[in-house]
Amino acid sequence: MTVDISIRICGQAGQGIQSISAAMGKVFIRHGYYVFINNDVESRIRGGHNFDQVRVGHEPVNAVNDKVDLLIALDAETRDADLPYLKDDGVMIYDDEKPATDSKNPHHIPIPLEKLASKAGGSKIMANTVATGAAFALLKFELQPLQDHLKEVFGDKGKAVIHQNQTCAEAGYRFVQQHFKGNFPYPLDTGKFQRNKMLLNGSQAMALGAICSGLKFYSGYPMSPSTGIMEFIAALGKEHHIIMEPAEDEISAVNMVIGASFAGARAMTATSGGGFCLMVEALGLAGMTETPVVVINAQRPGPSTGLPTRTEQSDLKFTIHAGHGEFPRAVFAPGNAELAFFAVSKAFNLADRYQTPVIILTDQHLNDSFSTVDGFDLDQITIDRGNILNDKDFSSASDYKRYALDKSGVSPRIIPGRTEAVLYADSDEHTEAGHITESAAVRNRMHKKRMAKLKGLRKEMNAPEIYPSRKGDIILLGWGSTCGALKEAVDQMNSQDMSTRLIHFSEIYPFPECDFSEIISDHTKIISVENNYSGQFADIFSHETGLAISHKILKFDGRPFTAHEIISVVKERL
Amino acid sequence: MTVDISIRICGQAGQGIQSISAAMGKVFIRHGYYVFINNDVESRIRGGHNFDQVRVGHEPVNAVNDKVDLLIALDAETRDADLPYLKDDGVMIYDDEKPATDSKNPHHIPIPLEKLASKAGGSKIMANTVATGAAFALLKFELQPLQDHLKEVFGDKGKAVIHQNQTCAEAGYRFVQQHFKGNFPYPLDTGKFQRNKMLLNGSQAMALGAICSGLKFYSGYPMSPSTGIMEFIAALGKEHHIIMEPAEDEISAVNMVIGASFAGARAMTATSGGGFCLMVEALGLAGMTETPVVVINAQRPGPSTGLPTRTEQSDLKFTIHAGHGEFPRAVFAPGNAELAFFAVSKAFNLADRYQTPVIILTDQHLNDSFSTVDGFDLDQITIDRGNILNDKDFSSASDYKRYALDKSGVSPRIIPGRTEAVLYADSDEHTEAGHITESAAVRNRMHKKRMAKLKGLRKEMNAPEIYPSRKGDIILLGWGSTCGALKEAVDQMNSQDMSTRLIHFSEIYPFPECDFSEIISDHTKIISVENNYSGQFADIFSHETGLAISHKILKFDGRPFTAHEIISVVKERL
Amino acid sequence: MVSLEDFYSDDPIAWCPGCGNFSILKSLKQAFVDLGKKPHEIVIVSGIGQAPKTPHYLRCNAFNGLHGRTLPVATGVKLANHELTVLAQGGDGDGYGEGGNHFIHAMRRNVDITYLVHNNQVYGLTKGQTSPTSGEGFVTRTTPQGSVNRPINPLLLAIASDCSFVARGFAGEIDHLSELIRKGITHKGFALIDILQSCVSFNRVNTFKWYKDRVYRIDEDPEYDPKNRLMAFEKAAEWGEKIPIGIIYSTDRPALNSQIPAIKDEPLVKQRVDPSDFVDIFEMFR
Amino acid sequence: MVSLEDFYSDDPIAWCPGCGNFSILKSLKQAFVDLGKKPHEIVIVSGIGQAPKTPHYLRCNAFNGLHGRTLPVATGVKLANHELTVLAQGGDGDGYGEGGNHFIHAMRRNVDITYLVHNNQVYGLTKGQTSPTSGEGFVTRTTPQGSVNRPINPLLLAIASDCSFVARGFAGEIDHLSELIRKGITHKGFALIDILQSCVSFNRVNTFKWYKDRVYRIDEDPEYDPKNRLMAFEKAAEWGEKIPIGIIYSTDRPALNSQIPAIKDEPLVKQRVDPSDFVDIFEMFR
Ligand SMILES: Cc1ncc(C[n+]2csc(CCOP(=O)(O)OP(=O)(O)O)c2C)c(N)n1
Ligand SMILES: Cc1ncc(C[n+]2csc(CCOP(=O)(O)OP(=O)(O)O)c2C)c(N)n1
Ligand code: SF4
Ligand code: SF4
Ligand SMILES: [Mg+2]
Ligand SMILES: [Mg+2]
Repeated sequence: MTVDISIRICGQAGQGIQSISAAMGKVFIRHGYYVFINNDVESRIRGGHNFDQVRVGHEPVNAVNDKVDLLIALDAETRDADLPYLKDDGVMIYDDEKPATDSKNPHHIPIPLEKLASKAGGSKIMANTVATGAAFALLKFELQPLQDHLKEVFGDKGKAVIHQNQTCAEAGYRFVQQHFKGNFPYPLDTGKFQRNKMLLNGSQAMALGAICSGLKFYSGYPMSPSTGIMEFIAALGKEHHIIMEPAEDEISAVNMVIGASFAGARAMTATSGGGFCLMVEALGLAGMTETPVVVINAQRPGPSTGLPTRTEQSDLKFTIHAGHGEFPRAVFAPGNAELAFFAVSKAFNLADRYQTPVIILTDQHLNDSFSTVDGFDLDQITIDRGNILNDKDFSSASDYKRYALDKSGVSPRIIPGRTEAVLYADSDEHTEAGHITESAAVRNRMHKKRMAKLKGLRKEMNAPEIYPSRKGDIILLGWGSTCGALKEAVDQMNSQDMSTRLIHFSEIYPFPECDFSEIISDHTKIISVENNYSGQFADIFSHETGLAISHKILKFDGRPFTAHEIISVVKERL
Repeated sequence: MTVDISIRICGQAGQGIQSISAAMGKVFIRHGYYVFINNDVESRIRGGHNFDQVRVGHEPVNAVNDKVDLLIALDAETRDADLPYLKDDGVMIYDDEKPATDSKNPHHIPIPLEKLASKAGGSKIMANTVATGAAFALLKFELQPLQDHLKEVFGDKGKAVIHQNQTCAEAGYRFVQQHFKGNFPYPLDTGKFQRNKMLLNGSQAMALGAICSGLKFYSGYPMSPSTGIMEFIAALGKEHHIIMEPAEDEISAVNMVIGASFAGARAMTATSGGGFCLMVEALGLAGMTETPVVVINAQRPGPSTGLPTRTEQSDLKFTIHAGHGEFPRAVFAPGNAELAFFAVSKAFNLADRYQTPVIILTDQHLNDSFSTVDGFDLDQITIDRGNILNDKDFSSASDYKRYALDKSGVSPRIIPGRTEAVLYADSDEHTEAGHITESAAVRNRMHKKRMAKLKGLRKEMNAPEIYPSRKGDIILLGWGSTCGALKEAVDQMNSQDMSTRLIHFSEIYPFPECDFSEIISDHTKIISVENNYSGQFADIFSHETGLAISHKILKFDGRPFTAHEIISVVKERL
Repeated sequence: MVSLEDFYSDDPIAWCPGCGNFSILKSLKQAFVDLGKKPHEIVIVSGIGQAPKTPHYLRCNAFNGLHGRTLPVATGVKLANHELTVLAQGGDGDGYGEGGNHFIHAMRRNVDITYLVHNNQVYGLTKGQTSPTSGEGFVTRTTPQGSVNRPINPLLLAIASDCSFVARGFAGEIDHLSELIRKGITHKGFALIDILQSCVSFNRVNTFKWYKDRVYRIDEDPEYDPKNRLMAFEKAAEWGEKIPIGIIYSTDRPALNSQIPAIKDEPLVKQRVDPSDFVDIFEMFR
Repeated sequence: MVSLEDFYSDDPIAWCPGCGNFSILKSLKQAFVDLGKKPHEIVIVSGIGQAPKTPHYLRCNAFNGLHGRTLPVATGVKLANHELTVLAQGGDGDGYGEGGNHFIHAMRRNVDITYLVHNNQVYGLTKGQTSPTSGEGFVTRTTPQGSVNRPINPLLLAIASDCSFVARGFAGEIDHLSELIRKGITHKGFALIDILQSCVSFNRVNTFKWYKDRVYRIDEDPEYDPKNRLMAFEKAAEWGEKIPIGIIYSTDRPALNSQIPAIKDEPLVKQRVDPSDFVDIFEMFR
């Protein structure tokens, strides 16, 4: 039987939930499993109700599950709230000093988490490590890999800390071995140690994509769920010669990025909706001055401050139309961490080649969830800086015109200081030389030149992924981070004899050229699935393709879709 | 014959072009004429090439003409640039010290404008007044009304100044009477003095609309073409008890307005695209906190700084989707100054009744052009502040919940300080009481509650104007400030046996319920006419109505449409 | 008569145990009680961060708006109804980072509001990035090599802007802080109270003890004259071994709301408007 | 060797005759010539307004961006390529109004750029509204009863922010101004040069003569020590009958660009990147 287990670790912020999920994730991928970790946290630092959900499987797992097989409850209140999510045959671990409502249930295992932690020479706070050990025992997973992991993680904190943690883990492990007489239905075979998989979240994937594509300058202002990108780049900045300049606000961040890009460095910023609002004026600046720039907008539920630590896909139309006036841009919405890695790379190339802004639209679910990737093939990455002139390209440097008219819309640029030529970049309408103009004729030519880039950009857009290749009467339509849940839903529906296909867009604007005549007939039902209230992508899709959407499955409570949820709504509606 | 004359006054910034057009406008409307004045200026204070074009008619005039009957050239360069716009039988006045290219043309009348100005005891700069007098003579209009106007205008500058100006005007008048032997083809009969018409521009109309609807607080940051609104309100603030607070930036402006509105005052701001970008985050704040707010976005050609003093309609999709997340709003785009006056008033009522932002989308052509309005019927204006509770409405003040759930989406508000109750407004997702929540269930209810307002708002939207009432095979489709040019085009096409109708939208979002089945058949051709590059409204219209657009007439050089221009493209395409 | 109970809120507090914000909340409630302000007479406008959650934890009118935009909203509230007691409140990132421009301009406007900045020298809610007041060398996840920017000295900026009431409080001195807040509210004009607040989760440098060991009250020095601007500059520049708390600078100049003719007689929100009042307004266009 | 001709631009000047900007343009060109800077080694980042049109009127690399956003763009340029000579340039509205937050933060960052603010105490390009530096009582179409806000004193704000070079010039003293610009460019760190500039079209109060009658050079006072911050506060506060021009404050502290390890060896724009360099970067995730 192929394994597919879900484990939820719940508790208050500050109880170390993430150390547990991280330990599980790391150990499991190193023993051949695929792991997906989703976190569900409140916008606070201590207390409240939070959980991480770890899904482990032999096959790739890319979405959350509704129900869990194992619940690790670090605190009583959150435990009671999360118990309904435990499968009937699932097992729960909890601290024995925080009595469970139904303490007679043999699957609810009281463990003296905090006491064992204190005894093991740690403090109560190390209850999380005890729980990790306990969970490993339940899963029948060997203890040693966990101990190795703890050694690695606490390596620079000194031997004593490592020892304390390992003792805690062992105490939890032994406790379960001795006291748990029940049967955990889904053991995990330890298997062989291997290091051929990666576990990383969308933020990290995008930061890596940027770095591997030659990112040199980043500026940003913290805003969930984008902050991880900035922090990761900051951490690696020294080693990889990247400047990460913390900005006073998002307006400054994006303008710094435009300055750095104008000067010749690959530059990027990331933010979330509220910060993106503040960057919108500068998008037009990049469009008008024809300065390449990459901006990541990691969505969270709006409007306004909304639900800061949760997920939504509600900035789509805003992002496509953001900024006054008209200027070319591209908008990507990668479906998972792997696609996100390459999307950033492509974004840089398009931004440079078309000298215009490229926006990557993600969300909290993609940015914060950890998924397993076999690896990134660096050979697939090329760095194309577009048309840049050097001294040898000029007969006379003084003839250089920054905005020389060209049918493609792209005029060769120069890097200031690198040639004898100089350039004038202007946010006002300008002549070929870059000087301010009031001429209607010049305006017409320049505006057409810029807008012509859209034609080229459109050809660059990847068509949506169609999954699987065989036919289906039902089509699920999606974009961005719902990809994992949708694929899982499609697989399950097909196995339940509902012949289904997925059309998933990771590149959205300009809307890719695509032909669905092969896969859509008169009795195909297209069901769009989106994490927003109004079905924004469904509108765009039917406007662009002329195809009607039969049903919209919309969710806007800040939580990601599960396959099960999608399927039940489909069944209800069809 | 009904009169329809166009007069262009051209010259450098600083030469007093606008005093001429203002004098003409005022005098002519006071003698029974309809006047439309459009200005075409560069983004500079002195020099350059600028003109005002005054159109005078017995019948209402609401758009610019391509060709002019009289050209008043205050300077040689601009004269040479503008001569091509003079009709073949048109007449030009220019300063004799700045010789014309074709000085033998009897219709080109050299006048010693500056010399006469100096002689009349003024300085050279009063050449504009001399030219005004000269023009009045050419038009065979009596001199006295102009003299009365000058007295009125310079009333507070003292007798000497009035006298100088009157002497200049008379000198120009007499010079033409004595020296012009040709025939000006379109004389203007002086007729009777009457004060039953108003001449005002869109900015003034909107400011008036706001004031008459109870505007109490305005904050803004200067940006063409919105500045006129702020300046007019500032001028009247003292008398009418309105605060006009100059802001440090647009972010501050809109947040001050939100604060004032939260506290209970009707509040508004206006800006143009670049400033609107900076206000976008606060739109969502108003949407989430359910604070009424009215924002005017007066468009100019973008992207970015663009052409600051010119016109465009390119912010439509941006305005409809501006702000991250989803929240209800209404967007108006009034077709002329009169509609704009009432649009502001309606905007305030809807903002108050639905507790959400309402945006009025105008443009430089509407804001800056002067048109003739018979008057505003104040009886048509009601002030509806929506559902506001007072102490007598509570059984217990402590039970008050700012966001009490209601199917209409609207919860009764209180004015802070006016009752014993207190309120919590929050930009985070919140409970009925207004406290921050993380609950998925509460989020769902609250988001649905807010979004439900769109249903109510949609019913409030006026259907488009259909003009004229008889049938037409050709439909011109437009929105906003193109209304005047479109109506004129329709009239002319109908008189040329091209059976044409106009569908003109002044209220755009939520898209009004409308049924075109009566007026559109299979062989109707819908031609959309817009001042932008990509035909933004055409997209929205066909998406909403399912009707196909046959042709798009698009113009994006910063200049307004003329009827003639529209008709020639229609003929070319059909 | 109002009492502390009148300010009770049942909204559960989401701060970390041990956070300096608890003391600030206490000082604030006490100040209202001491002033005899009723909850409905007060509006607190806050931003986004840990500090701006404060108004939920007491009973009063609250507008919890955008990160960085407290001061414009509070200004709008006060100008619309100057009979209200208006406070703005947020963190150091909110006020001196995102909201820096409004800070400078609110001070020159001198609108009669009281601005409380919970200055923990770090971004709390977003989990510990460097803030405009973070010390040089401060290590965070955005400044792994330590911050190299000179921290903002809000008091110096305030005095440079001729802010009419400039004070520093410390969350560890509740009564003193409460007194400063009371005086700030009573002061007619813009009152800045920068409050040293320990963040137990993300600032391991400027801890409660760190502040406690350094702060001293300037009102204990009889020579110190907060009306003397040059003296104030000198005092405000002090930071390190010794950190002054108290009123650093204060000056009398008319509050914005007292200078606007439109609200001489009554606040905007009390003025009734009837469209028919405006028949004459059109005359100038005829 | 460069000469004035090297800086010739054929773009026709759109300023009003008699505008103070002409002199500033002259001073600027002269400073470049005196420094021997070649046009292509220079980048001027400007905002939107009358002043920001300046870079079009000389030959150099120019980025004429958004109203109020000069400093972030200039910072980005300098950090990407610190071998360039980078200037930022704009009006008082641009820099102290819309751009106020960047102003405060650029100074604490101390990036090595020179910031010229053409301070005409009014919004020129938008036709004469009140600006952050407009005097109290200044009547404009946005302040028909006269401005009631205290004007911003940019020099005080700069000293409060420990800006490492703070100067005031006057457009009427071309050589002195040119010298200030030269020194500002030579200074390693952020240099603010606030320039008194008459606007003949919209400022009838602070005219050329008004400035001329008031300005005096502080370098003529041998006692004045621009390294003394307290003295600088006092001097910077002077405004009225006498207005000091010259270097008001200067201090040595490392420029941001000299503190960043990533550009110790060479500027970002000279660093070549090959994707295959990064094979090891993934190890931490395995
Ligand atoms: C426009 C915008 N940018 C960023 C954020 C994210 N954000 C929320 S709170 C915060 C910083 C909080 O720091 P501070 O203001 O010092 O308050 P503290 O939490 O320390 O009390 C940030 C950056 C936001 N909500 N809005
Ligand atoms: C975001 C934004 N707001 C407003 C404007 C309009 N605007 C252009 S220039 C200017 C003010 C100019 O004043 P200042 O900066 O002092 O420069 P000056 O013209 O006096 O040299 C304004 C408000 C703009 N371009 N962008
Ligand atoms: S993170 Fe810091 S500031 Fe925020 S509640 Fe916790 S201790 Fe207080
Ligand atoms: S308006 Fe003033 S600042 Fe602008 S160019 Fe004219 S004189 Fe100079
Ligand atoms: Mg803080
Ligand atoms: Mg200015």
